[in-house]
Amino acid sequence: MTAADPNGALIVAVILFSLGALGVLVRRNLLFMLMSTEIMLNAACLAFIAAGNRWHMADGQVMFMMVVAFAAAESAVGLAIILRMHAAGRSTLDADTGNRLGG
Amino acid sequence: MSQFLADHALAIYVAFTVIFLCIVVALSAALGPRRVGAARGRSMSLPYESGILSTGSARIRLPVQYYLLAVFFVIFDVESVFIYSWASVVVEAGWAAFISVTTFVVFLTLALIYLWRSGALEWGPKHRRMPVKVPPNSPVELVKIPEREVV
Amino acid sequence: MSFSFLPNAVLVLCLGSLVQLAAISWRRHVARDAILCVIVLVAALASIMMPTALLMNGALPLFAPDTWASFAGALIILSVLAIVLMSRHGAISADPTVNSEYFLLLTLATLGGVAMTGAVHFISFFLGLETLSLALLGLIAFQNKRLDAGEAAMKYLLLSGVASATMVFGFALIYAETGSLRFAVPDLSHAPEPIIGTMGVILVLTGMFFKLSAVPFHLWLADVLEGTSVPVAALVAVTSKIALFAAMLRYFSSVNLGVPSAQVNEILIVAILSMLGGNLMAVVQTDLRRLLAGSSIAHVGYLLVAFLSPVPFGVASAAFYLAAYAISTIGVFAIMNGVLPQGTDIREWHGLFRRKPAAALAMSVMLVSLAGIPPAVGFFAKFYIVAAGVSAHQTLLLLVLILSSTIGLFYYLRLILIMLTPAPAGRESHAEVTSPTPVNAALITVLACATILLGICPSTLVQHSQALIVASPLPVAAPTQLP
Amino acid sequence: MMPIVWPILVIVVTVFGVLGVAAVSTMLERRLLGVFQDRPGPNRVGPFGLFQVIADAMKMLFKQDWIPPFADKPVFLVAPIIGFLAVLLCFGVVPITPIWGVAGELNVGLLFIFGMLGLGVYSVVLAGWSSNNKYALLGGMRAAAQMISYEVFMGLSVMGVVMAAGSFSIRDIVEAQTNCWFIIPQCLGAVIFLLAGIAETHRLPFDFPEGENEIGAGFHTEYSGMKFGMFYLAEYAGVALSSALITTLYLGGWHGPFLPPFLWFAIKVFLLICFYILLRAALPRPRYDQLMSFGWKVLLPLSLLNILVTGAVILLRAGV
Amino acid sequence: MFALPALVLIPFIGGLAAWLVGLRGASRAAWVSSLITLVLMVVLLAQITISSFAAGAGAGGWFAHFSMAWVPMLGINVRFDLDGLSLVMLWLNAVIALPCVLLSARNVADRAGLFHCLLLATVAGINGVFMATDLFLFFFFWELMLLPLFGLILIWGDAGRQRAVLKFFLFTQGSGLLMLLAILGLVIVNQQRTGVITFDYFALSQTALIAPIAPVLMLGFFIAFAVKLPMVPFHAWLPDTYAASPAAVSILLAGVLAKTGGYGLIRFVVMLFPQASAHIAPLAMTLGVVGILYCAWLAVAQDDIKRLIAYSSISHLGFILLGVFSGTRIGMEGAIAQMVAHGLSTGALFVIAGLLEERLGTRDMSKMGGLWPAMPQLSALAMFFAAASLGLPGLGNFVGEFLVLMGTWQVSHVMTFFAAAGLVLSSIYSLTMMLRVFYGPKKTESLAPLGAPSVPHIAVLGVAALLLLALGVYPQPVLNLSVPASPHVVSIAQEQAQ
Repeated sequence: MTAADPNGALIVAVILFSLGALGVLVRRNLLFMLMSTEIMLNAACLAFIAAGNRWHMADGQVMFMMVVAFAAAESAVGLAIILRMHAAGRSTLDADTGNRLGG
Repeated sequence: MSQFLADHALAIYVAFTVIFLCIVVALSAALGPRRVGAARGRSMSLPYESGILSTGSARIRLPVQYYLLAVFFVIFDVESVFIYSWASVVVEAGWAAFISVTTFVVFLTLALIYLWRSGALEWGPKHRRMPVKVPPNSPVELVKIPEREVV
Repeated sequence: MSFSFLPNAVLVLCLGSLVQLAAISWRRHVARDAILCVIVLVAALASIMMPTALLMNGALPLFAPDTWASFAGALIILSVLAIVLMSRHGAISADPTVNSEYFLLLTLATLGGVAMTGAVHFISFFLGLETLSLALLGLIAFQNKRLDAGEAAMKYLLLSGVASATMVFGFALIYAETGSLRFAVPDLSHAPEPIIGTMGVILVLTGMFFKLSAVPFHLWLADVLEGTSVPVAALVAVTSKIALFAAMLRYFSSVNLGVPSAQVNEILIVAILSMLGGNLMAVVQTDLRRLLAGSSIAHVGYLLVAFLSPVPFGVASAAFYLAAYAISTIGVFAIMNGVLPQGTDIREWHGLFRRKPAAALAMSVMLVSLAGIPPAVGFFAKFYIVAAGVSAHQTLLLLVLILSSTIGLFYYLRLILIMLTPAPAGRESHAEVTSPTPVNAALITVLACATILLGICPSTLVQHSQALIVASPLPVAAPTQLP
Repeated sequence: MMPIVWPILVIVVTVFGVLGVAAVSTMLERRLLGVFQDRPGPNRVGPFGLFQVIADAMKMLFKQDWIPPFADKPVFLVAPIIGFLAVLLCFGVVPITPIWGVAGELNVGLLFIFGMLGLGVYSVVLAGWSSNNKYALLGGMRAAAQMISYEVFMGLSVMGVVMAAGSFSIRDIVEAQTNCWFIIPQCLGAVIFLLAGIAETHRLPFDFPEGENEIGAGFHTEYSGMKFGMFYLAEYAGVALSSALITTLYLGGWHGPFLPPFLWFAIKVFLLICFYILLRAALPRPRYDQLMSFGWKVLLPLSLLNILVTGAVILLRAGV
Repeated sequence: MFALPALVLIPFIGGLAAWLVGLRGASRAAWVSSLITLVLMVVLLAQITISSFAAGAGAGGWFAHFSMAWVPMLGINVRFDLDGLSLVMLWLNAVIALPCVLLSARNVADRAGLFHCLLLATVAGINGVFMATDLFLFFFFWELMLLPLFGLILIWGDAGRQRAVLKFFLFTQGSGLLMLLAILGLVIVNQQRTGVITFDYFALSQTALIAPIAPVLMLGFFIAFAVKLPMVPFHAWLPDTYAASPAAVSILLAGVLAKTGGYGLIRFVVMLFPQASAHIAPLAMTLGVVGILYCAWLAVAQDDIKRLIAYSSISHLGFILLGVFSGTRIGMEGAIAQMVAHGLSTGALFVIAGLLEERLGTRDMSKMGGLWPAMPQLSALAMFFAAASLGLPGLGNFVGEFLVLMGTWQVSHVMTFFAAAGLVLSSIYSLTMMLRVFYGPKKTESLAPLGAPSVPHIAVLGVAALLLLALGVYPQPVLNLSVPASPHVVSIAQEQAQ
C-alpha cells in the first residue's frame, strides 16, 4: 500500500470540516447537528492522521484515538440528553423549538 | 499490472463482492414473476402477509435499555481501542505500560460495576414498584398480579 | 530523553474520582458522597502545595511542573470547593436533584480543569478540556426535572462540540505544519506553508474563544447559565473559564503578542467585542443569570486585555484578576443559591436589604467587586489589568475597557439599587426568600470577607502572582527538524 | 499470464467457495439435525438429498421479487446486501493456507474483520426498520443490541491472541501457532470468542433476533425470495466465518501433521460447523435478558481479566 | 506619627461603631456615637494643627508625614502628607461634617446607624483624599468616598434618586477611570525612565515628561477633577444629585465633595504638570467663565430651591477653576479662599433649604412666600447667606471671588469682565430667591405650623455665619496657611524619618 498524499488528505479534511460546520449551521434536527459535530471531529482525526503520516510519527494516531474516544463520549452524552429531553416531554428533535430559554 | 493486483487485492475483492451481490439481487428481480391485479393476493400488502391486520404504527418507542446499550457499546468499544493499541506492543512497552493498562482496566471495570449497580444492565423482569390498584366497585375482577412481570 | 511529570493534584483527583465511583457503586449516600468530594478536593489542594511530584522517565512530557499550574490549579480547586459547599444546600435536604453523581462529576470537572492548567502538550490539554467539558455537560443536564436543563445541556453540547472540533482541527493543522504536538504557537516566519499554521492557530483561538464564550462566540453562555442550577452555573462561569484561560495563557506564552499578526488581531477584535458586547448584553437583561453571563463575557474581555499585554504585568495581572473574578462571581452565585434560588428575575430582588440585610450586603460587596470599585478586590484587579495595558501601550483596548466598564457599572449598581428599594406596588415578588444553611452562610461570609480583605491588602496575592512571572519559565517548543 | 490470473482466481474461488460452503451448510444442518433428532431430513432430491441445495437456490432465484408497499424500498433492498457483504468481506483477510488467501497478510487483518462485523449490525437494523413491521423492528433492535454487545467482548477476547502473536495480521497469528495452538494458553479467550461468535451470527441458542416463538421471523419477517436467501446464506456464511476464525486464531489454522494445510483447515472448519449445529440441537434457548446479562456481567469482566493475565504472563516470560 | 492615618480611621471605625449601636434600633445612640467620633476627629485635627505649628512649619511646606508599605511589589505605599492646603481642606471637611451629623439627629430615624456609618465613611474617604500622596492611595480614596454616598442617596434620598444616583456614579466613575489611566501612564513612564515602579507623588513629580505624553496624562486627571468640581460640560449629574439627596448629604456634597475636585486640580494637575496645565489654562478658564455665566443663568430660571442652590454652586465653582488656572499666586489664593467660603455658604444654604423642605413639605419656590413673619430668625440668616453667596464685601465669598478676579485680570481682561458679569446674575438669583421665599404674600395656608428653627440649626448657621464673617474680615491667616506645598519640597517629618 502506498502512503496517501498528506496534502490531499488535508484538503479532504478541510472539506469535511467545512461540511460539518455547515451542517451544524444549516440543519435544524438535533441528531443531525450532533452528527455534524462528529463529522467535524472526524475531519480533525483525518487531518491528524495525514499530519502524522507527513512527519512519520505516531503522535497523530495517538491524538486520533483520543479524539475518537472523545467523540464517542460526546455523542453518548448527547444521545442521553436527547433521550432525557424526550422523556421530559419534548417530542421533537427540531432545534428551533429549543427556545424556551430566552436566547 | 500484476503488482497492482497484488497491492490492491483486497480492494478488488471488495469491488468484486459488491458487484456480485448486486448482480444476484438484480437477477432475482429480473427472473422472478410479477403479479399484478387479481393475481396479487389481498394480504400481500399487509405486514406479516398473514391477513391479520396490524394495529398502530410500527414506529414504536423501544425500551430505554436499547439506547443505553448503544451508549455503552460506543463507550466500551472505543475504550477497548486503547487496549488494542497496547496489545500489539506488549513486550516493547514493558511493565510501565502494563501498569497503565491495568489502571485503565480498573477504571473500566469500576465503571462497569457502577453501571451494574445502578441498574443500567438490567434487561430482565422487574418488580413493579407500585401494585396495581383496582377501584373497590370496579366491574373488573381483581386479577392476581404475578410477583414478577415483564415490563 | 525528557522527564515526564504528573502533577500530584491530577493523581489525587483521579484516585478520588475512582474512590467516589466505587463508593457510589457500593451504596448511595448523598451526604457521605458530598463529604468524600470535599475530602478529595482538600487532598488535591494539599497535594498542589507539596513540592514533590511523580516523575517518570522517558514518557511523553505532558505537564509542566510550574507555579502557574499550581496557582491556577489551586484556584480551580478552591472554586469547586466553594461550589460543593454551595450545593450542600440542596444535598442535605430532600432535594433529589442533587445526589451522589453530582459530586462525582464535580470532582471530574476539577480533574479536567487542573489537568488543563498544567498541560504543555496537545494531548494532555485535550484530555483535560474534554474531561471538563463532559463533566460540565453532565452537570448542566443534571437538573433533569426541568426541560430547560436539557435544552441548556444540548446547547452546550453542540457548541462545545463545535468548539472542540474547531480547536482539534486547529491542532491538527499546526501539527501538520510543525510536526510537534508540544504546546507552542508555531513560529511561522520560515515555515514552508505558513498559511496552514496560521489557519491552525486561528482555529485554535476560535475554539478557545467559543469555550471562553467571548463575543462573537458567546451566545450559548446566557442560555446555559439560565437553564441550569445555580452551583453549576457558577461552575460554568468560573471554573471552566479559569482552566481555559490558564491553558490559553500558557499556549501563547512563547509568543510576543506585541507584534501584530493574524492571531493577535483576532484576539484584539475579540477582546474589544467581548468587553462591549458582554456589558451591553448585560445591561438589557432582566434575568439575573443572563446578566451574570453578560458580565462574565465582559470579564473575559478584560482578561484578554491582560493577555495582550504580556510585559511586565500581563501574567501577574491576569492571575490576580482570575482570582478576584472567581471570588466575586462565586460569591454572587452562592448568595443567589442561598437566598433566592428561584429568583432569577432581578425584580424579585427588590427590597432584599429589608428582607435579608446581611445577604444583601454581601451581594453588594460582590457586585461592587465585579464593578471594580474599592475597597473590594475587583478594584485592585481592574487596576492591575489597566496597569498591564498601559505598560504595553494598548491604548485602544484601554479606552474600550474604560468605556465598557462604565457601562458595566450601570447594571451592577442598578442591581444594588434594586435591592435597596422595595418592590413597586402590585409587582411584589413571589419568589420565596430562603435562609441559607449554616454551611452556605459560612461560605458567603468567607467569600465576602475575602473580597474585602484582598481588596484592602492585596499584597499577598500580588506577591503570588508576581512570583508567577519570575519563577515560571513557560515552556517553549523545541524546533522540529524537517526529515 | 499466471501472475494476473492467480489473484483473480483466488478472489473468485473465495467468493464462490464461501457461497458453496454456506449452501452446503444449510443442507448439512438439516441432515445433521435429522440425525440428532432421529428423523430423516431432506433426502429426496439427488443422492442423500444433496441436490436440495440447488433446488433451494433455484426456487429463491425464481420467486417473486416482492417489496412490501409499506417498506422503505431502497433501505429494504440494501439491507440484505450489506449483511452478506460483511461476512464475505471478512473472508478476504482469512488465510486458508500459507499461500492461499485474498489478503491474509494484511497487517491489520483482525481489525478489518472487526470492522466488517460491525457493518453487519447495519444490515439487521436497517432490515428491521425498513420493513415497517413491529416484529421486524423488534428483531432488528434485538439483533443490534446483541451484536454490538458481543462485539465488545469478541474484540477484547481476541486481544490475548494478539498479544501472544504480537501482531494484528492473521497470517502472523497462525504462524505463531506452529508450536502450540493458542487454544491452550488462551482457553478462556477461546471460549469467550466462541460464545461471542454464536451471538454475532445469532445462531441458536442465541437466535433472539429471529426467535420465532416471540417475534415471528425477526428482522427478516418481510423478506422473501433472493433477499431472504441472502440473509439465510449470510447466517451460514457467518457460521463458516466464525469457524474459520476460531480455526485460525485458536486452532492453529492450517497447521497439523501429515495432511496438506488446506485439508487441515477444512477439517477444523467442518468440525466446528458441525459443533455449531450440534449446539442448535442440544441446547435450549435462554431468555433474552439472560443473554445480555451474561455478556455484560460475565464475559466482559472475564475478557478484561484475560487481557491483564495474558499481558502479565507474556511480560514475565519475556523477562522485561 | 499615626495622626494622619488616624484621621481616616477614626471616622471609619466610629461609623462602624455607630452602625453596630444602631443595629439595636437606637437611632439616638447612633447619633451620639457619630457625634463623639466627629468631635474626636476635630480634636485630633486641632492637635495636628497645633503640633505642626509648634514644630515650626511655615507656609508652603509639609507639616506631617506618614508612610507604610502596602503593596511593595508594585511600589504602592500608604503615604499621607500634610501641607497647608490639606490642613485647610481637612478643617473644612470637619466643619461641614459636624452640622451634617448634628442636623440629621431628627431627620433620619430610619436605620440611623447605617446612615451615620455611611456618612462617616464618606468623611473618612474625603479625609483620605485630602492627605494621600501616593497616587494609588489617592485614587483608592477617590473612588472609596463615592460608595457610601451611593448608599446614602439611594436609601434616604427622594423620588428621583435612582436616576440621579446612577448618573452621578457613572459620571464620576467613568472619569475616575480616565484618571486611573493617567496615573498608570505616569507611573509607567516613570518606570521606563528610572526603572522603578512607584506611585509616590514626590517621586512622580520628578518625572521628566516629554511633550506629547504630558498633556494626555494631564487631561486624564483634569477631566476627573473637572467632573467632580463640576466644570460646565460635565455638570449634568450635579443638580439632579443635589436635589435628590437628603439634606445632610447635599450639605456634604456641596460643601466638601465638590472641593475635592478643586483640591485635585491644584495638587495634581497644576503641581504635577505645570507646563501642560499652563497650556490648557485658557481653555479651562474659558470653561470656568462659561460655567459661571451659564449656570447662573440657569439658576435664575429655577423653581426648585435645591436646584437653584445647586446651579448657583456650579456657577461659583467656576471661580475656582478660573483662579487655579490663572497661573497667578493671587488667583490661587482666591480659589482656595473661595473653596472654603463657598463650602460654608452653600452648606448653610442647603441647611436652610433642608429645613424649609422639612417644614413646608415642598421645595417649589412658587409655593412658598411670606415666610419672614413666621420664622424671622431663619429668614435673617438666609438673607445673610444669600448675601454671602452673591459676594457681599466683608464676607468670605467676596474675598475669594475678588482675589480670583484680580488674578484673572492679570491674565485676561475679557474673562474678568464676563466673570464679574456672573456676579451680577448671582445677585439676581440670590435676591429673587429671598424675595420669593421669604417676602411677599403667603402662598399656601394649609402648611404645617412653622415654628422657630431648632437650637442646633441656629447654632450651626450662626457658627457658619461667624466663620464667613471672620474669613471676610481677616482672611490673611487662612490665605497664608493654605498655600499648597510644592512636591519638590520635602517635609520636615519625612526628613526626620529618613
